[in-house]
Amino acid sequence: LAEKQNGPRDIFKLSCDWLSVQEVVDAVSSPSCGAISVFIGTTREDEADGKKVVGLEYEAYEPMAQSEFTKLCADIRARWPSVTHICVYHRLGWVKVGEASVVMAISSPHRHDSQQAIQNCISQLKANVPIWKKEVYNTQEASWKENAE
Amino acid sequence: LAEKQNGPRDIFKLSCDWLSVQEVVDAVSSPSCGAISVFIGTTREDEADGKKVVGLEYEAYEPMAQSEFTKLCADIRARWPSVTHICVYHRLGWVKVGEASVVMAISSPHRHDSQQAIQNCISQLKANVPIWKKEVYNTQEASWKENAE
Amino acid sequence: MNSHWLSCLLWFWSSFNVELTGVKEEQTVAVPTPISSLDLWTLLLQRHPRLCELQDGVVLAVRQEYVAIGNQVVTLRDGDEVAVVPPLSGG
Amino acid sequence: MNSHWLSCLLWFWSSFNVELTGVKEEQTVAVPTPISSLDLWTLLLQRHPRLCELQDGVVLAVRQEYVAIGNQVVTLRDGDEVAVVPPLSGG
Repeated sequence: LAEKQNGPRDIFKLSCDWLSVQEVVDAVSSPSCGAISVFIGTTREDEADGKKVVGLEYEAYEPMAQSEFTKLCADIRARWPSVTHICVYHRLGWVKVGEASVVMAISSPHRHDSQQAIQNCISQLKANVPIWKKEVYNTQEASWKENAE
Repeated sequence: LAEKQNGPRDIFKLSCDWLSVQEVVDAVSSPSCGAISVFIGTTREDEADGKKVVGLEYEAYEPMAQSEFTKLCADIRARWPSVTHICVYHRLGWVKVGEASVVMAISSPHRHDSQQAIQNCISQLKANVPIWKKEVYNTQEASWKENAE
Repeated sequence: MNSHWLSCLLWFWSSFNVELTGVKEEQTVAVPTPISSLDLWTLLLQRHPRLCELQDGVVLAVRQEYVAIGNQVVTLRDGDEVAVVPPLSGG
Repeated sequence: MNSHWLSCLLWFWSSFNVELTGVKEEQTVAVPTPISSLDLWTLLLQRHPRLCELQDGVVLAVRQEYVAIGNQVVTLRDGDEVAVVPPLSGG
């Protein structure tokens, strides 16, 4: 059990509740790590064709999202072997403007590895993890989005 | 006043207390930003010549640290004009193994700017802001450190 | 061709699809196997013509693995999960 | 050379220096001006010989601006703040 607790952790959570940055940071903390890189994606106040975005509605193909996250972690660990813990929380359902839709943290002994890995992590998440968002406007209208990259 | 509150914020704090990641994140949050990048530097469990590091003792040339931070922010804003808010909290005094010595966050509308800026921010902080740390060992001994870069 | 028909669990995981097809899940779709992913997609389009609105960027997921729509041949087993995956927008 | 002596606030901001010099701040150091930063450093070494243990990587800060130790000429004003800055290790 002690070995399991001390080994590398890959933690993925889909949640309809407000995301705690501190909880994600705590999940990757380790006395062997001097660096924790964090990325927070929030719902931006935006306009499209004169309509104001009031929030986003997220949906996931949940079991596949988990398995794609597992692949993503394996890929990161292959590229940056010193990465220690990886934790990604993603919101589902309604996320209003200003709130976090995704909070991710990666720890490593030295900073460059966690910094490069976190950039890769959000890019891979956007490209491969089956999650979708719909922009909801102040006009009651909504439209599904597509990640540009 | 409203203009001041909505304008770009450069926040720097030297503190002897435990650093709250949430507080630093909140300081850079903005409805116009979809991305917040965070870096946390923690005291790593380490050994040197068979002695165990139990903590670090930080000290700063405080007024100059503030003025170097101001220059650092100007440099970041020149390179990444879309950077919105910058917040850096640095511990002083005793920081035991596992605790954060620095927490920094940068917000921007899109993620690449805040991600590149945060890497630059920690590099510049280490190179230019007059702060020093002393490693304290379980043998009661201590030695001043030097940033490698 | 050792082709035969079997039942697949057909999932419409995104509300894109739910809105287009009006269903989230179909239990009893008969599908020939082996089948190219393009033929599989064509078969889905016949059942749910409004899926053609998705067109660009749509892929399939068979047993929770992505399969691009094209010549790739997919061998299905009874009860396999097939999902229609429109362009992702997580993060 | 319009050189004259004046009083400078001499700071030893890092405990490196405090441990080496035994003082954190000296109020009444007389310094000629203009002076090269190397001559200024030499003058400090004469007052506090153990500062030579710092050697590599040490710079000065005059009025809270870094000045490399070398030929650069510094013009001091009465009451200016001069600090000895050993290699940084923040973060």
